[in-house]
Amino acid sequence: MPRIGVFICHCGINIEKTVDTAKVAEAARSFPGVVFAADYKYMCSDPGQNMILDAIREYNLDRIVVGACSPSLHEPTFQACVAKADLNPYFFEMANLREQVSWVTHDREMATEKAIQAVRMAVAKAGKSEPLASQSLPITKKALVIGGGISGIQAALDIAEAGFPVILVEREPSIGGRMAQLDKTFPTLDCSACILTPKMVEAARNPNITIHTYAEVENVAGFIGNFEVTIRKKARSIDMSKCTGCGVCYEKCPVKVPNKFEEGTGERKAIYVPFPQAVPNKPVIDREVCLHFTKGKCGICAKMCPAEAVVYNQEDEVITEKVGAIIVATGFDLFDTKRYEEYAGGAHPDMITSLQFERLINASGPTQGKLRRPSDGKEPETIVFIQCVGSRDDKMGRPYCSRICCMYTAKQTILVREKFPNARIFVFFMDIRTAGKNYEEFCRRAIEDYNAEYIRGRVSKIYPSGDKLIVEGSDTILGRPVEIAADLVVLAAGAEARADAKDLARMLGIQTDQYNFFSEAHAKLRPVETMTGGIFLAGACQFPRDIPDCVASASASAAKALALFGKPELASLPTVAKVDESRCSGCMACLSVCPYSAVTMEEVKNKSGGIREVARVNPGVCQGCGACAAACNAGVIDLLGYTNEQIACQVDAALL
Amino acid sequence: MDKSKNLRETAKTLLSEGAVKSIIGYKKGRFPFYLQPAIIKDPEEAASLVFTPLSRQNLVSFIKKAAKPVGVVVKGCDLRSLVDLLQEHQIGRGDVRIIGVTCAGVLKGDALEHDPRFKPAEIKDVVEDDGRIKVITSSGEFEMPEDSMMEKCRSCSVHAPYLYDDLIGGGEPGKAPGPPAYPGVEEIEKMTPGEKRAFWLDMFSRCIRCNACRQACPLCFCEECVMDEAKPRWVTAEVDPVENLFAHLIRIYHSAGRCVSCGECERACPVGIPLSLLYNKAAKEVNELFGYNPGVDPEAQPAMLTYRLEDPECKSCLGGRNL
Amino acid sequence: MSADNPYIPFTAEIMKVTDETPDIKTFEINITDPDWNHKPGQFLELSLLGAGECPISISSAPIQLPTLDLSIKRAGIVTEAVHQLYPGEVVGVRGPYGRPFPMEEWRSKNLLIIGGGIGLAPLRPIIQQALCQRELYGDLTILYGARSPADLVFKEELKEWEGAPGTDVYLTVDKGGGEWDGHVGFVPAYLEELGPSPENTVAVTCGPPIMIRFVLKALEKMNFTPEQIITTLEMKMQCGVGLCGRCGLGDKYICIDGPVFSYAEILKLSPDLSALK
Amino acid sequence: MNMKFLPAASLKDWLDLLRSHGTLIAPVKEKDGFIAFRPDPDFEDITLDYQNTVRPIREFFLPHSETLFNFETVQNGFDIERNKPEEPLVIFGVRLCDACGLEALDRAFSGKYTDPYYTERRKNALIISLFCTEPHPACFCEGVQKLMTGPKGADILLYPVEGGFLADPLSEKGDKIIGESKKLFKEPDAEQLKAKDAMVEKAVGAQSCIVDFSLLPEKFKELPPSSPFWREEGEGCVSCGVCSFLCPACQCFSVQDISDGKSGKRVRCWATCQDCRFAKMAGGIDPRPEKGERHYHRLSHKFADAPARNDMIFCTGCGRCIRYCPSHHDVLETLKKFLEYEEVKP
Amino acid sequence: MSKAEEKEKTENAEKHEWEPKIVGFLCRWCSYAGADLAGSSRIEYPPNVRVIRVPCSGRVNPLHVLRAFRKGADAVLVAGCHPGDCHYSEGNYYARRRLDVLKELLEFIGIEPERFRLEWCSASEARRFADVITEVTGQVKKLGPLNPKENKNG
Repeated sequence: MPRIGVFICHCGINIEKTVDTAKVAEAARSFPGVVFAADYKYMCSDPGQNMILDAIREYNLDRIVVGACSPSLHEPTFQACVAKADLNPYFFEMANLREQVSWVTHDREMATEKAIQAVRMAVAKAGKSEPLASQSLPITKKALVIGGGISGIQAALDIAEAGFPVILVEREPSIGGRMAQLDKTFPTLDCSACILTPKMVEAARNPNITIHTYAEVENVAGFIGNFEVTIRKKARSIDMSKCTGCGVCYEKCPVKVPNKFEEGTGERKAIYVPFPQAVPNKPVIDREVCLHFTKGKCGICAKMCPAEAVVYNQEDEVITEKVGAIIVATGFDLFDTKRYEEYAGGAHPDMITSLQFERLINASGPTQGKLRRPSDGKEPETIVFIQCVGSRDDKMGRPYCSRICCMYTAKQTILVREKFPNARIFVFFMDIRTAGKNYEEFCRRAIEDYNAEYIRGRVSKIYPSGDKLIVEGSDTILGRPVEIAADLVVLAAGAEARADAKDLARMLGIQTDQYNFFSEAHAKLRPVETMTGGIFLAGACQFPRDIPDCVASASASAAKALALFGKPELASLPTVAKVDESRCSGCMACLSVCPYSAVTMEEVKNKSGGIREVARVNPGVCQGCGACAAACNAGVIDLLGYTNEQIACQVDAALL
Repeated sequence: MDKSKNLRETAKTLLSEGAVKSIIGYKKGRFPFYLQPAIIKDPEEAASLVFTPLSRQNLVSFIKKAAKPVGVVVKGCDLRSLVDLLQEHQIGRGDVRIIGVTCAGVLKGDALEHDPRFKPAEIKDVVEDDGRIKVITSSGEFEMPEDSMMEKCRSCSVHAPYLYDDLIGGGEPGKAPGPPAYPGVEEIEKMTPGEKRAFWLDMFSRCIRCNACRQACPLCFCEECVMDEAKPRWVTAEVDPVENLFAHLIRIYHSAGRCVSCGECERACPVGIPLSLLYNKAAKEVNELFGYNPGVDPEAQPAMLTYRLEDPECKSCLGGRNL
Repeated sequence: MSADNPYIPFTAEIMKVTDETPDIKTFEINITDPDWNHKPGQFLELSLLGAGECPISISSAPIQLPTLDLSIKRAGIVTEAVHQLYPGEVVGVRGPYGRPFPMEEWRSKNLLIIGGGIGLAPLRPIIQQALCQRELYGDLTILYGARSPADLVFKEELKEWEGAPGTDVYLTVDKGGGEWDGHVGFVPAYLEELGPSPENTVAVTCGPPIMIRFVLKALEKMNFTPEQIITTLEMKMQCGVGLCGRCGLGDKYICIDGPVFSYAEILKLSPDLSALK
Repeated sequence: MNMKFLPAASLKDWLDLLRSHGTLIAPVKEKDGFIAFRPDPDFEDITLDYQNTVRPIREFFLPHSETLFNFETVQNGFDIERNKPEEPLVIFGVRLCDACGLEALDRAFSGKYTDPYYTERRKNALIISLFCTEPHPACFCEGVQKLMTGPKGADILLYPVEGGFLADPLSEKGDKIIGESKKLFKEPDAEQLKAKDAMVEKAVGAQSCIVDFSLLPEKFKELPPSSPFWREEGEGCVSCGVCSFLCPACQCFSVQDISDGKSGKRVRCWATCQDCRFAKMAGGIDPRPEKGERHYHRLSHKFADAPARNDMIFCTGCGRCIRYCPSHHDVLETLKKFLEYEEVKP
Repeated sequence: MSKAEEKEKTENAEKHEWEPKIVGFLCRWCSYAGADLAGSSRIEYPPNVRVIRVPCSGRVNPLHVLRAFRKGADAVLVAGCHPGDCHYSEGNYYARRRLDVLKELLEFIGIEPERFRLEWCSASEARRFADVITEVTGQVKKLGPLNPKENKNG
């Protein structure tokens, strides 16, 4: 019989409050195989861990069960602890008595009963555990960064500087992302382009960084240290090696369409660079609107190009790259303010989003930085900023705070004031959230020095009247309705997950939260890792972040990737599938359901000398999902750590 | 055309020309009302082969151990289990010579013993005559009624095999069959849960766990059955109705997407448990839920080893709906 | 033991566990029943309640009582469970069962003991008893082999036996390696190499079936008569008391009529030697 | 001991009397026509219209599975508790072959050691046989055991005759039982006795036996399991073991512990030598991997070893192994061929 | 009080005291994490579920579900990631096929459909997890014990 030790944690009062831990330990003493059981205030603490080590020595324990918090929290802690006593880490089992018992049950008697049951199941599983070991796997010391915004650029630069190659994939024709669209940055009012452009250039110049713009990741296979990614480089219709970036082509191009980079406030040509500082600063042909592609005529750009760089028949290029780590930095989308129908039916030329505002006030924007009413080009005299549009609004399914709007609105009021000393600037807000270094001071300056009039309250309605927009709201501090006739209304649109974030998550095998932002492995302790090994998160794809936070998280994820690259090799997952070849009949059911192609068929000799085919698992490739174990009718392929026998014993113990 | 004669000639040629090393067919024994499997290797032995309305047994069960290449005599229904073995890589197409036989139906196991018109001892021979089954006895010839045939024969859509190397009995080659009729399943479905439990526990109180159902099953090819496994012990040695029922459920689940409703299990069961109902239920659900009809296309993936994104959600479960 | 019910085991405490090889352990158990008396060659039924029961040959001579040794190779459910036991834990026991080695008949004869792997376990009581009553027997020759040096059982005792009076010990392994400087080769081949004389000698052999078959051939070649060759058919038994019907060998049951048989008897019971399969 | 006549009208009364001797077990026809021995049936449900049941009565003495003892792990040991003794059994309507099977099992279970479970049930049971007037063509009980003319294993044998049954007490116990209910029984008349003799004669004539069983033990020694005869013989077998599960004279069992880790029971259940795992040993060595070798084992056990060891062929000629075999393997055909087989020495 | 009333009362009392046993196989990436989140969010739900953590709903061998019923579970829940969200990309699709069929078989032998649930529940759906447990517990309480061991009709 195994000699099992059981340790029940009080977790301060977190468990003890509703679970009679002493009674659980007492009950555990009667479970088959248990030779020692105790309870203690904090099992995860040093004294708690020492208690386990002492008991292992004193009672010759060979299996350890701890009833404490969720294994997702402290399983690694205790596995490391038992390893210190030369026990295989997989001789450790954990019963979740906090998240799944004490915190969800108020009745002490019932909670204690449920805890006893949970420990009984863990003991039953531990009794059937076998020592598991990893295998060494090579690591491809090359990273993939998805997204070429400030986060992606920063992560790529950090990794490249450490000496490892990086592939940076950006789906737009240029890297730069959201930050490139901004005019100034809070709280220092630096010019956004002035601080971003050097980084973009640095990324382009770094020999360790390969940038694929106008490209998308199409498939991701493999696993930590050994991913294989497929990247589709969309046809740019430009021979990048010939193009000098002179710009003749887009000067001469006759087609004009709204520029996505300008958030629709300006126009571009069918052949274009999205913005002057673009990296690479070479154009791309938008085949959807280009006359050559839509009507089969024109061809001016090709004729005009002195370098003969325009290649109409260029095709998409699909490349595969082997990488060891992936950093996801795909950023955010802006909330679609049209959903607020009470705001002028959702759209009005003089009601713009905060990002459109950035473009309109930017010196290199469509108006060369002259802020004018889009409807008639008039200088605005009364400007209303409305915060929390698509943030903190349950109705819109966006109950969260977008975190950046308070600050950029304050910045925008300052920018307006600098241009129009006499304008009236109103800001409707719910709360002002300015937690950040020098943030509060910055905001006070907007109010006190720049005379932005902040009104606490929601705007209930906006409607046009003459050439004005009437903003109806209420001042909840003074408790009275407010009505403002505005020349320009700026909606502080919230940030939301990219529309296609879910698709990417599926491709990568990572999780998303209820708003489709990518989920971190642990909200506090593993904030830049995902649950999938080797895939890290940077920037606003995880949750709305401002620039310094994005850069910090990008560097953090780079550090995680570098930590991986710092290892000589990788330990494979010990909990993989295993075949009992002597009983395998070679029906290939396992092979059919394996998502990783980890199963192959091998010929073996029968006892009688004949040849037959049996399944074999590559433990380096297997990710331990167990689909094969459930598909095998004969129970020949099993999942270590979650064997048929272990689960059966848990079932039995659950029902005793 | 005399099928038996046709069959003997074909078998003799195949063996003497070395096209196959062995042939699995039917032969007569001491009793005119039973046929036995014949596994022959010598061309001379071909003379013992017959095909009659007593050719009930699904000979595909013997294929795995036979000397290859092997010729096997199959009815249209048996063929489907062979197709499944091809799908599940238990035999290569090149190793099997499919000797298909057109079949008008075979008799139920106890049809002759329970016929009030004659006694078993009086039976001299059982023959097929133009699609009808005739029993020749010492007291005369009797035509067997339709309900004396196996349940599957009465709704048969594969009288002629649709995949074969040799076709015995002539006629048009068969078409790939549609889903079978699953006789009797609906009656059980209409019962209340309590009635169902009572019905099955009553039936399985007869079970002696001889495993004849499993052993006779052409698709039970596992090296060691999961029911015999000790780690974990899925089925204990205790023979009681509930344990028996759950033991059978394991096989029934394992048959899902594979079972071709050949009825061998029920035929082999000495105590008359209506096992086909259970296997047909699994087959019916696989067909209704996933549109899969097993044992038709040798290239197809068995239903439980694949999926479609649009597979139906589990009936009573919430699926995506909020509470 | 319940007199009227041969299926009911009694408890015996494990006193000591010795690791013999990576998959063989020797368990010394304490038998409290004062009437217990076994002879070399007998076996008992070992129970681990919950795991099951299996026959295990007793690998110590009666002189060691009230404790006895069980050398157990990890092979099935029960033996695997037994391997997880520690001293102080209890097992179930019933027996002793089976026909013992006819050691009375062997007096003043030379004993040639040929063992392979775990097969030395049932032969050990013969050696122990012969060494204990040294004057009653002639020369004692022990030929023992295993797959590898690590797979040799009773390593310490093998050394002691080497030094015992009138005793020769020959060890061999199928595959050498490490510090092994002894003989390398299969037991039957080594046996032929050594070429012991059949004169006034009894050959007793136990080991893997394949080894036994070749040892028999070798002994025949060396002119041992079938009556001079004794083996013990350790396998196939289940209930141990001739009731479960499993260990039939001709009209005998191995468990009650054996497990010790002379080669002459085996030839009669199972002419094609399928008994040795 | 004298034969008595039991009028058909008195059968119910007699059975009611018998119920006081223990649990009455009699053949009952179920809804779907399946006939089986059932405990404590209503008289109306008892059927006499059956050739034989599919399952022989051995299951009442050696159940499919039974608990040998319960156990519980306690501090430093375990407690063992044996099941309590059961009610005595009165089994009515047992065919001669099944009764004879008990005779075989009696011998099998009392050798050097005695099986207490079987023996206890057997000792307490009363077996009332019913003569078989129309044997199935596959039956050969007369050929192998001379049962029609020399029944064994039962306490009382009933011959169905016009208007009732002739009750032949085969054992003292049977005689005593008949004596206890004298009022119900009458002296038989000559006509009835004559009818009985004619019935026996007719039944004997209906059976055919094509094998001289006395030649078998020698032949089994001559033609070992490794012979090609057996290899070919086994080819059409599906290894299900219906032949042994339904055999009235098969004794083999397996033992298994069923436990929750703390307490449990040791259970034994029927086992069949046709199962490839039957003889498989820990470590995977299989002495009988081929189906033919297993056939040899089964048949030599029944027709050669049992006569040597237990002085009786362990086959009662019930024909079940022929009738219910999925391949309709015919044991007599096999044995006949076996006796005729000459091995061609290469 | 009439006898019938008395009987009803004791039956009610028994029913009230009876707590169903529910075995829950939870995918560690989603539902198990969702259950953890329910804990962190202090969402109370009935204590009847006994959780077995599995790497994926595709790991759940239908034989384990059968075993649970055989051993006395009154209901079994398998919870995995929403279609498309499987950590291993397709395990839940296989689970859906397998358990769909199993459910039908269970129903065919008389195990009510309410007693076997396959649910999709993500790591963020703590509330949903609690609601599912609450609902199953309620439904099964209404049905009463299954206990195929002793009760033919119960």
